[in-house]
Amino acid sequence: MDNLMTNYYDSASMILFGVGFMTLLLNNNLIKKIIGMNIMDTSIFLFFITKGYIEGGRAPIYAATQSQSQNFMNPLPSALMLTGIVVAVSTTAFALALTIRIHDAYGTIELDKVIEKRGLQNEQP
Amino acid sequence: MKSLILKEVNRFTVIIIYMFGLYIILHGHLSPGGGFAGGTIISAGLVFYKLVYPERSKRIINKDVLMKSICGAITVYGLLKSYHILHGILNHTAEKSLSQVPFAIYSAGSLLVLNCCVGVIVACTFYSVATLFLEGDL
Amino acid sequence: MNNLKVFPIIIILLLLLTAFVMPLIKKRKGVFFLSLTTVAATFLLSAGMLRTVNLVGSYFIKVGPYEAPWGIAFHIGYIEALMALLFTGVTLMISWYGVYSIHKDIKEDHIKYYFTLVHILLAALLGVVFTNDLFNGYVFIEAVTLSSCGIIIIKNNKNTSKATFKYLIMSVLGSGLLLMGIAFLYAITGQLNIIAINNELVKVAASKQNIVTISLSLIMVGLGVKSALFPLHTWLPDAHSSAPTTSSALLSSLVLKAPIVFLIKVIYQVYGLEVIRETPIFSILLFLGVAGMILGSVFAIYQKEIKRVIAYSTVAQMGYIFFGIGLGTEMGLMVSLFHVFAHALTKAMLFLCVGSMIEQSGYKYKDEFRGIGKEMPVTLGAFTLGALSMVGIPIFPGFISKWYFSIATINANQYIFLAFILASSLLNAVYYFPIVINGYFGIDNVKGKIYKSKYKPIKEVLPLAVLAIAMVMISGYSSVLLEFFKLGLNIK
Amino acid sequence: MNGINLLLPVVLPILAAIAIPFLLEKKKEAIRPFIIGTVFLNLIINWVTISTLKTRMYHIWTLNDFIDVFLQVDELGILFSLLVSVLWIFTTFYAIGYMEHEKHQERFFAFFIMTLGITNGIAYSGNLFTLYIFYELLTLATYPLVIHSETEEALYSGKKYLIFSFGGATFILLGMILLYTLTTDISFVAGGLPILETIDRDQTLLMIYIIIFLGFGVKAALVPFHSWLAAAMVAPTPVSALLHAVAVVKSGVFALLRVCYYVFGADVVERIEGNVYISVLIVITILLGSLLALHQDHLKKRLAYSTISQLGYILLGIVILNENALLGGILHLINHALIKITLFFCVGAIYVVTHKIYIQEIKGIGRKMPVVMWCFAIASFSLIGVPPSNGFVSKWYLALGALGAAKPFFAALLMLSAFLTAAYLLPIVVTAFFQTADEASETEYTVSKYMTAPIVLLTGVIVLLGLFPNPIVGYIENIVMKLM
Repeated sequence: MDNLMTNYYDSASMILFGVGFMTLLLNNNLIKKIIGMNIMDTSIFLFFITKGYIEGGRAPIYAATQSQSQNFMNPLPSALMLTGIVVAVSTTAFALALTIRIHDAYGTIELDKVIEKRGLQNEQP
Repeated sequence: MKSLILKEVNRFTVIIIYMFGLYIILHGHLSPGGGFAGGTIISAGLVFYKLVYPERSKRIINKDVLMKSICGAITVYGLLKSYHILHGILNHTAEKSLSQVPFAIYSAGSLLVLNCCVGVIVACTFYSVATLFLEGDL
Repeated sequence: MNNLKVFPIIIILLLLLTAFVMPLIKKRKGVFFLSLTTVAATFLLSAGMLRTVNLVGSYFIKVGPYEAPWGIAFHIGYIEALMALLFTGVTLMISWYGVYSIHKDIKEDHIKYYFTLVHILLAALLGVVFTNDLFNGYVFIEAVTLSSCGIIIIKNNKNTSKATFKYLIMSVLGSGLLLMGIAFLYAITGQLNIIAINNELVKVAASKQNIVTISLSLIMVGLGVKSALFPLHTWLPDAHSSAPTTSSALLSSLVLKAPIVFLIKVIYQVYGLEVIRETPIFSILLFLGVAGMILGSVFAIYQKEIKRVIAYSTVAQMGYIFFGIGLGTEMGLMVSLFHVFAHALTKAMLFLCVGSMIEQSGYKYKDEFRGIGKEMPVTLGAFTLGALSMVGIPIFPGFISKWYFSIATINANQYIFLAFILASSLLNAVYYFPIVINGYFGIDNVKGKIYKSKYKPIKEVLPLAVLAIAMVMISGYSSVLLEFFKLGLNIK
Repeated sequence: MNGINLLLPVVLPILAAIAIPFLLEKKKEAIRPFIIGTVFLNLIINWVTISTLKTRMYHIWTLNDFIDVFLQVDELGILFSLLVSVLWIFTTFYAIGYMEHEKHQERFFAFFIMTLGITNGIAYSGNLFTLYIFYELLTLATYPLVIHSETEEALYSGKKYLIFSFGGATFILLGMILLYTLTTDISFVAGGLPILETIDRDQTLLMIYIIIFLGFGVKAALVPFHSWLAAAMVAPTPVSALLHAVAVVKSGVFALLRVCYYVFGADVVERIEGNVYISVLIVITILLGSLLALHQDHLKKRLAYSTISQLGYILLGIVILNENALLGGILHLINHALIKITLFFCVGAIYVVTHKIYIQEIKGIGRKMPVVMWCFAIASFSLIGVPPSNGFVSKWYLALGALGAAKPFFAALLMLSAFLTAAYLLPIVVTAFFQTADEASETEYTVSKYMTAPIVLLTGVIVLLGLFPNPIVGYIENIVMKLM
């Protein structure tokens, strides 16, 4: 419990991850699924970025006038997460486009109704 | 979107938005900003224009133009970037041309061209995404 | 020598560049020509890569100006070079086949985008195989996911939309878990480069046993979703059966395999076998693999659509591969890699055959293909070869890998699993042979309906023939391949 | 030459089989001389190969210690391949006569010839793995023959055949893998692998032995796995004859000979007591085969069950593990092949001419088709083992072997089974000759000479072998001496 409190950002991102995961898996609505996916991705970004965070550190911008003794934060996780965000954005866009298509085809974005409309002939045993 | 005020305001604000975007793209290697940010701003202008003048924008910026500009920009970007990557590997030296001079647009080697390409790509992509969601087709 | 080492980077750049030239071309023939020549060029470059590895041994190459722990690096060894050869070769054959058939599946003006996607897909797959950086691997895997979703959805109908959405959701789930696993690894080692992580990990592994287990299981499940580890395979049959033929072949033979190679890299190069043996991961993989190879086949028996039969057979075959990894020995990993080869070639051929059967006859249920062997002897002949390989008739690669799996099982003292391997091959026979037998000897259902693939021009059947020959060849050279894989695993 | 001509007996028929469809597109009449030419050429090549060959081994494809496909000539292989080649000639003539009015002739003959090559491969296999490959191929090549008529029933039987065969092959593979991990060598050495003498894991060896025995036992129609044989009777008669007399079941028996005496060796089998467990199954096989045969009215099925029981004799000869018994077993392998093929030919001839397949339908047919039925009678007496027929010779040696091993129970079993054989074969002869037909029909039955000639010739061979068994007994004695 103590560990959970001291590493509160880790715990927070884990809780967020759980929330996103459950939304992604268990929700019936396609849009909510996409929202869950985004929550999940965001929690991972948070988790990653906190790994580069140093208490009292400053932004890693190098300038000749500043003293070298000061702590910089690790810029690598942030840079990586920028890439991650781009990936997440494109995935989201793709998923939304797909949702539009499904809505056009079936007239609903509830997954169970989609399956109902398709009939049961093609579902796996 | 048929309001006269909107149409008139749109005429000159769009120009300003484009200018702003261009500025950010062109100075991307010197100050905060760059191809992505500038491209987003330009695409915002494009979408704004499209909202007010749907027919005209559809005529001018059709699917063909969008695809061609995206693909062309990516090709140029790719060629330049591959040159850089291969150049860096084969010579075993970090790129010297990356040194930039404040306020001089023609510094930092080919970074300017890369930024422009990214700007085109991002502007066109966001515009086409918006169009897709608005109209269902390019 | 240095100039030879840049081949992998040239391959990926070439593919990505040509991908975006494709939409600018007006004529269909131009697209085909560009695509085929590019993929053929990458095939030759991969062969050159293998030769380079032969000359200088495995090597690292930085991508961009920065050196390894900071910048991205590729690692090229025997495994990577051989996989590149496999991937480019199979893609070449599939696109060659696609040249003659793709316009029947998708719209005319989508063809150029299709080949764009194929090029991006291939580049991303090769990136996954080459990379020596975990995060870079993640990005490439995402690119694989998106482009493979693209090549499914391009056949625009109701089924594909739903199947693609299912695939997308599962994949996103997988990549989320994968990224989380990488984040945990980064948290305890502070590195993303595979070699650097390994150096750090051997120091901290003993004290951070839990995190090692958690991160590894996250990565395993994440990659398992992508390559259809048994209980996570639910997206696969839908996606593979509703996609256009060439896409099914690509998905089944290549897209599933790249994460496997990545997983083997993670297992062998990031953690090392010793660290993982402390955790229960291997036994879990073993059980899931066995469950996959038995239940995948059992599900396949009950399928009615012929494409779904083959899709479920893929689940079973992936079960073998995970089983080999789960043995937790070097031999097991080697055989898994060999099975990747065998299955990629065989399954590509099977899907192409089935696709052309469906396309010519218009049927899609397996009972409807009675008597098709009389109308399309060459296609069904190739299908038969593939089926024989799947069932494990000697001299075909399916048998060779089954044999080596058995040896590896015995060497790992897991005698009981022998029975499962053999039972699974019998189950394969149960659903492949009826198709073949009905095709050749069944009461005619398709008589006079088909447009006679007997008279198909030879160039359209040639890709199938090349795949068949390659299939038999690799069983002939299996010992050489295994030797290469062994060398490839022993880096450092 | 490096022994490459050893490939010829295997490859030539397969190539000929592949050539048939191409040949047929040009000229339909050419098929008959082509097939006859092939089988004769095969016999000649076999003869030339084994008499002139210096290197007696040819590696086709070496992958590693295990996956090493090579051919090797030894006396047992020569015996088997010559038997096969000779009987194939008779069957070819017979099949040409029999198949005259059937459809898909080209397919039939293509697979027919291909089976010959594969059976030669089985005869010349140099290790267990090669044997396994040809064994699997044999299943695949004979399958289209079994389902030749393409009726529902044929397809069902074919399915049964495939399931049983592949199940058996899986057992063999399992045993082979386990054996390989113990010995790292599975080539055939007369008298058994020397390394096995030193391995003292009796329990494991016993398990492997039983697994492999059951695996090959499927083709040799060992009792729990015998039902495919009766089901496969839907095939055309030449195929049934082949399946039962020569190619398939005899391949199973031949493979068992290889396993027992060339891989394990008599001493090891005796040490691990593998023969004890197996002999229980064999006793059941002999009795059950005979008893089931009694109940069949269908002529071909009666012969099929008879085959099961007769194969039991041969297997008994293999597991008693002494010289006389083995001699009797190998001799019975040959004799039974000759006798059973004759019996099937006769039944097939009756079917072709009269379309009668049940015993009660053939009343009085002996008078209409005297040649065929006389041959049938002679072969029946041979199979029962009435002296001086050849069946008597082999059973005599078997009984000697049983007594030599101090197992008089087996000798008694042989006697009992001989009575049962008489009980199910003689009624056919009696019905054919001594009962009068229900309705007197005036139609004259003429049998094609393509069919009569093989029957008569084979009967001649049977009689000759019964009268003068010594040359062949001497040859087999040579083999047996090396093995014990």
